Amino acid sequence: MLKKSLIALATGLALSTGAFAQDKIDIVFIGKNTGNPYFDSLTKGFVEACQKIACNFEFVAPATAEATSQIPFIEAQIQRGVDVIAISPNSPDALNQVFDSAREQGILVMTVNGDITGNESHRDLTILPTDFTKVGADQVEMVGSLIGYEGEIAILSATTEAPDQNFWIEGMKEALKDPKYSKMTLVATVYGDDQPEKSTTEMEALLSNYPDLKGVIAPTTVGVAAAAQVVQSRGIAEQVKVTGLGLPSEMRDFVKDGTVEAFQLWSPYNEGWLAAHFAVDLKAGKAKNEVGSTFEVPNLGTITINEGNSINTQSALTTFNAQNIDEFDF
Amino acid sequence: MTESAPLLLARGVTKAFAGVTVLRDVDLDLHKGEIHALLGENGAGKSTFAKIVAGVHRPTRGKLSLNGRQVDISSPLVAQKLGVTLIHQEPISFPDLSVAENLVLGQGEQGWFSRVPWAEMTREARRQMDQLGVSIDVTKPMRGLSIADQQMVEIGRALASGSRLIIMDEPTAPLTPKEVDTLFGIVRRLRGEGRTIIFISHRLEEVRALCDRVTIFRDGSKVATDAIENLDDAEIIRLMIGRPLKEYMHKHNASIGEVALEVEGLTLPGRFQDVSFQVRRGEIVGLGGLVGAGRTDVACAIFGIQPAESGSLKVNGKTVDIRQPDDAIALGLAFVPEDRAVSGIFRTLSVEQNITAAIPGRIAPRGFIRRAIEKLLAADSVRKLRIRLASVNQPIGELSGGNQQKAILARWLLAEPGILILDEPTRGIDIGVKAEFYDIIGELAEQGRAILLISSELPELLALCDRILVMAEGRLTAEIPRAEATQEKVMQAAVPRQQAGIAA
Amino acid sequence: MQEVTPARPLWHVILVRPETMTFVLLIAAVVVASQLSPYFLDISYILRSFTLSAEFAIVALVLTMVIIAGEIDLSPAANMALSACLFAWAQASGIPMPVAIGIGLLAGLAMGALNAFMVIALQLPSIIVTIGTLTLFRGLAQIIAGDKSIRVPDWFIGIDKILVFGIPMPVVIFVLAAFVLGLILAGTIFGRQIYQVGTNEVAARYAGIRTRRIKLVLFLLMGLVAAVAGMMTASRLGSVRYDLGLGGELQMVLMAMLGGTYIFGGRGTILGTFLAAWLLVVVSTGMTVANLLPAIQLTVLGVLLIVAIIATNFIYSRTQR
Amino acid sequence: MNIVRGILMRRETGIALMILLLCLAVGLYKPQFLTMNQLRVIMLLVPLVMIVAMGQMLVLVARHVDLSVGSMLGLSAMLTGMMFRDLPQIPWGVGFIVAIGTGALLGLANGALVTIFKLPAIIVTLGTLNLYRGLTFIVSDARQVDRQFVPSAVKAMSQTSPIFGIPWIIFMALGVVLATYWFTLHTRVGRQIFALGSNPSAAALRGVKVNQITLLVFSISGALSGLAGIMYASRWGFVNPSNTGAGFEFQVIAAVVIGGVSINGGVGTVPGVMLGVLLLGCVAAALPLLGIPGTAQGAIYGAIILIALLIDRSVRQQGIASLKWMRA
Repeated sequence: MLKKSLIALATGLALSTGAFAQDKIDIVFIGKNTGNPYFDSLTKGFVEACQKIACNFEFVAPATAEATSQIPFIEAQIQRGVDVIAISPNSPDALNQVFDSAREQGILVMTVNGDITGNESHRDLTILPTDFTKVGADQVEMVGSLIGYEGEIAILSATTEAPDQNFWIEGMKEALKDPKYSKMTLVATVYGDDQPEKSTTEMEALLSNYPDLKGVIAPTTVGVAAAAQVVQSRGIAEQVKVTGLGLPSEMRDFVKDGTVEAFQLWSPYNEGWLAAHFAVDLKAGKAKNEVGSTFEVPNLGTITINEGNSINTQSALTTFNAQNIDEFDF
Repeated sequence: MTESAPLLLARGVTKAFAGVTVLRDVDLDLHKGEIHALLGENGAGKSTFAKIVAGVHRPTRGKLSLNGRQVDISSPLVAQKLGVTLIHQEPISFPDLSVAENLVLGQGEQGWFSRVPWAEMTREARRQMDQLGVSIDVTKPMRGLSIADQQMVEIGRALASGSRLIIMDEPTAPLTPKEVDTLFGIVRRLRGEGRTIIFISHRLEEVRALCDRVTIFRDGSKVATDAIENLDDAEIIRLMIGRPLKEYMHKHNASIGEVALEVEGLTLPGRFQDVSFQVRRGEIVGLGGLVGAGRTDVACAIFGIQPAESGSLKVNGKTVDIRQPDDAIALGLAFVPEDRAVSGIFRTLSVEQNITAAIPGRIAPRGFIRRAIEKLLAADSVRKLRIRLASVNQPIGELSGGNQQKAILARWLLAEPGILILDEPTRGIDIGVKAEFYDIIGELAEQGRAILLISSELPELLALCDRILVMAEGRLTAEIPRAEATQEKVMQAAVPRQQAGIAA
Repeated sequence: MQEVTPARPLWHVILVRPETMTFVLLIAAVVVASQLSPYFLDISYILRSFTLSAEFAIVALVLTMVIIAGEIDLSPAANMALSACLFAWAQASGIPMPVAIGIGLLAGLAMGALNAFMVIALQLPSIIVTIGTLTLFRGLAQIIAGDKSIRVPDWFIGIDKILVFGIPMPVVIFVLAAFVLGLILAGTIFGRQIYQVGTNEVAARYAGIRTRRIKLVLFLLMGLVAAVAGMMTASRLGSVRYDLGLGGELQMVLMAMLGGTYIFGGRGTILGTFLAAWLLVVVSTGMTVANLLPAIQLTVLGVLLIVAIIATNFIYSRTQR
Repeated sequence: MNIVRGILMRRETGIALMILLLCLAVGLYKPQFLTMNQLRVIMLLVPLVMIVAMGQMLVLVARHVDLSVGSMLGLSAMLTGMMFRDLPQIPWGVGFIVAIGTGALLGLANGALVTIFKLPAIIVTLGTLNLYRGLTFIVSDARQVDRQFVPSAVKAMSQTSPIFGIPWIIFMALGVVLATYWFTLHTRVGRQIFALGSNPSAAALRGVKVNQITLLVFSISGALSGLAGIMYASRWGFVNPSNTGAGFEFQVIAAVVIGGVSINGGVGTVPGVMLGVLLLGCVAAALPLLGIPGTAQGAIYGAIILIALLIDRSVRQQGIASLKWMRA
């Protein structure tokens, strides 16, 4: 017994005498829900950053992505007295109150990978994977290049009220006004609620309702996989081109068998990496949370804080295709 | 009748439930090819004995031998394998399965996944039904068959499993006379095939018409076994009752007053029709008849549990409309129901709560329960009715049947009813407690209450009542003043006549 | 010849009951939770955490009464969502606030009445009926609100920020509700009759108790209280979405079961559910603040439910034959 | 008496008629609903529900209910998927053994809790619904098994087969339906399930081994959920700890109840359940085609359950207090 506690004491001393241990800040990332493969990669970014710089990191997430399920987790982190809460919010407004109490305790609240649109005043900063204003145009260009800039296209989205999705869809509609795309018509926007079953039936209905459909944009990881699967199962990869935002790990098969030629995404890893670095720099006084100020992040270079206290990890989407997909392990 | 080696030999069979002995040292021999009646009052032990033979209960002590071999009938399944089948009054069946399946289920010991031979099964079932001389479509589900037909299926099942001993527990009670005739014909034929039938009934004339020998039970013991022709009715009744009625039943002399309850043309289609009678203060009116004649239905209608569709009720001369039991209670009615466990007690609740259940207004004047008042009322009742218990806070389920019944009676006496309906108040109660009940009922009448007593026990009716009403097939068939009442008269009115249906 | 079963000794009556089990578990949970995380043992934190479950806990009190009466209602969480959605939708479309609140409460009552109608008038089993209405109510909420969240006015927000002697308002309401309902169940004739109906409905009817009316009142109360709880949730969150209170029925049933309410009716107390609500909050808060996987929480809740019923059945079979 | 049989007949023809009417109505408005392609969509939509519904039917006939089917499906699928991922050299056929075996064991556990502790199935399976889901998270470390790890042979089963290119999973569902049909009508134990549900106390008196049969029906329900689990992996190509099988119980119970299985036990037919599943499949396929938002689906399922209950009541006219049903 005594021996054990001595060892514990010794290891404790060893740890605390390590470099700057007392300055380490505590970061917690709260995902939308557990079992969501997207966050595996994002979390890895945090973990690897904290192995290099002065932070302790933990990942928690509720079992379901229901609006209020994150509240107890935020309350618990407040109680634990962490320094930074990074969160992918499940609701644009249900978390306002609890965010406020966290910030009252001096906790830095960052939304990561999605913002609380319309309630920005309740968080300190948001870290977005890419410049959301460009996503719509990029996706339209992608599908255009696949279908030869001619024919009917449709959008398979997540839920009707998902703010990011709707922002991108607006961007797509805006981009389609470009004369370059004048021969392309957007015939429908449908919603699969980010459920594989529903996304599949919606995709099937699209194909039935619009027999001349040439391309489908599914800017959601669940939707793009479901759409690809429908196309694969019907054997119509030549007629209907599916693209969108997807995870390489989920899309690898479809790219390899030719069902999907190309799709896009950003690097979730970099979101975590960047979030951790910003938090540590801010607490160390090396960065300021002010619009226009800049700071340096290894591997990513100089990062600028944009309008509305938001940071983008990369300026444009990464395109994945048969040539490069094996280079990505998320 | 040929004397042969006995089929069944019972020696010293004894059964106790929770320390109460209900069957004591019964010796009985049953011959092959005889119809043997078991007679006795309710609770005399005849059904318990039958259930032991059929493997439903296991004897506490005693031995059974079948065909000279000692057997341990540990379950109905074992009984069936030994060739013993019990046919219940309301046959236990599977309403959703076909007649044919009901016939074969539980027979044979094939593997779980062995095939069900539908064609063969149906053919066999048809053959059996034909043999019994009944026409039932064996592919139809049991649900919807008449009770008589269901009994036939049960008998068919007994035959199919090769039963040598068939026990029928009051099979005729729910049957029409015509169906009874059919049943008797079949039973006689079974006897002709060398099978033995135990016939339990309380109808002497049926026993006389059908049976070869009788065994009479009283208070858990066998008192006699003899050929039916050696006993006359009076002797049988004497043996069943064991002592003169007067010994424990006496009619108190209450003064009979105004009409308290008047029933006029009460009708509930399918249950009872055009029932009219009066009960006066201080009067005990008996309501006799066979089980299923509609007596309980009439009581339920008066009390508002299932109101009648037409007819009128007058309480103390005023026409009333009773839609709910609490309407009835407000008018000073009380109803002690027949089946204590189902419709009387709150098993897990305290005796106190059980006693005060019908008088919410008195124990809780403003909605809040006054514990002191409640305790006082309960304790008072316990003392008055001599309810034996350890504490009024005990769950009532821990009390003996008689004391539970007293508690239910206490519940209603607290409501201070002017009119009391008692439905089989002494069923399943020890003989000693029964006598107490008779005293109580007499006292209640003396206090000027009107009492309607429903009972299947003729001696009880004859001894206690000022008048006896008799029902048969939902109609009132007789009203007999005390002076003229005899068992025969009551029974005559109670047995349904074939023409009764036509006359209507 | 007549044997009298001896009464149980007083200590036995007082101690051998499911509430004791709940209380012991509560103490144990507090001890374990404070071992799991040094941050746990802080009254204001526990109170704040309780606030998050307070709405369910309030409904669970009424559910306890429904179960004691021999029925069950699995729809209140969906009822909370639908009535809150109706309320929020009404006020968002310009209907004056008091009217909107009235609409929400009326909707709750109507949902209770629908359950009551199917169970009492049509004699359908409440468990299946309320599984159906649970799906229906939440589905209707989804139709009304889509999946956008509807904001409520600022002055309506923050019921959990109102402190009474340092205790958040929802907790105060829960404690008061427990007190009032406990008094009704244990001290009034209405409460007494709930037990009697649940113990033996037929006998209750024969004893002149209006069994249908009691059940009707309970289902209506359930609907009304669920609507109130839905609005409390709306005030706490500041917005309403169709998934408000999703899965809450399990927590409510769990609170009732853990508190020793007998699933077949006739037995149970408000005190038990009161203790169980705290137990549940301590268990889940303890695990959350220790950053345990939510998976473990699901598992623990499932195990707790089964263990609670087994233990309750065992205790009742020992004490009341 | 021809009545009961007649009504049962009407029940199945009734559902068939409803399907027909629905298809015609939708087809009039959207002719593409009546194409081979759409048939394929529906046929690919229903197999999982169909298989699980067969098990649920047996459980309901025996007077119980199994709410944990979705979680059993999820856990079986997860274990199978993890085996595919972590032990890629194992032949894919083993996946079926693992999935069905896991499901059967989980179902057996449900049955054991019900029989040993005499607990109501509805509460037990409400508990295991959460318990099994939690276990799924724990064993998987809350991580999804991705598409690339599911053997292509398994995935191909949802796409094609040598027989007219009709996907294998449709044949599997058909096989389970036929097997259940044969099992319920032509085996002794199958009939005993009906006897047990029809009158439990009489069943015990007639030598029906009540406990064993209860264990059996729950195990079958579990095993079929397990089979549906690996089919989920085949159909969707991945297994997710939180999504896979979540909420499945409502679809299954809705389908079974509308298929004419009585919640009071003893009554139910395989063709009825099959039609019930098909009806729900048609509704699910028709909604997006008509442009009705998916959000309406929940309300429609709820309404369907309630309507089926009303039909059930008017067919049987049995005033059974709710808890009697649970107590049995």
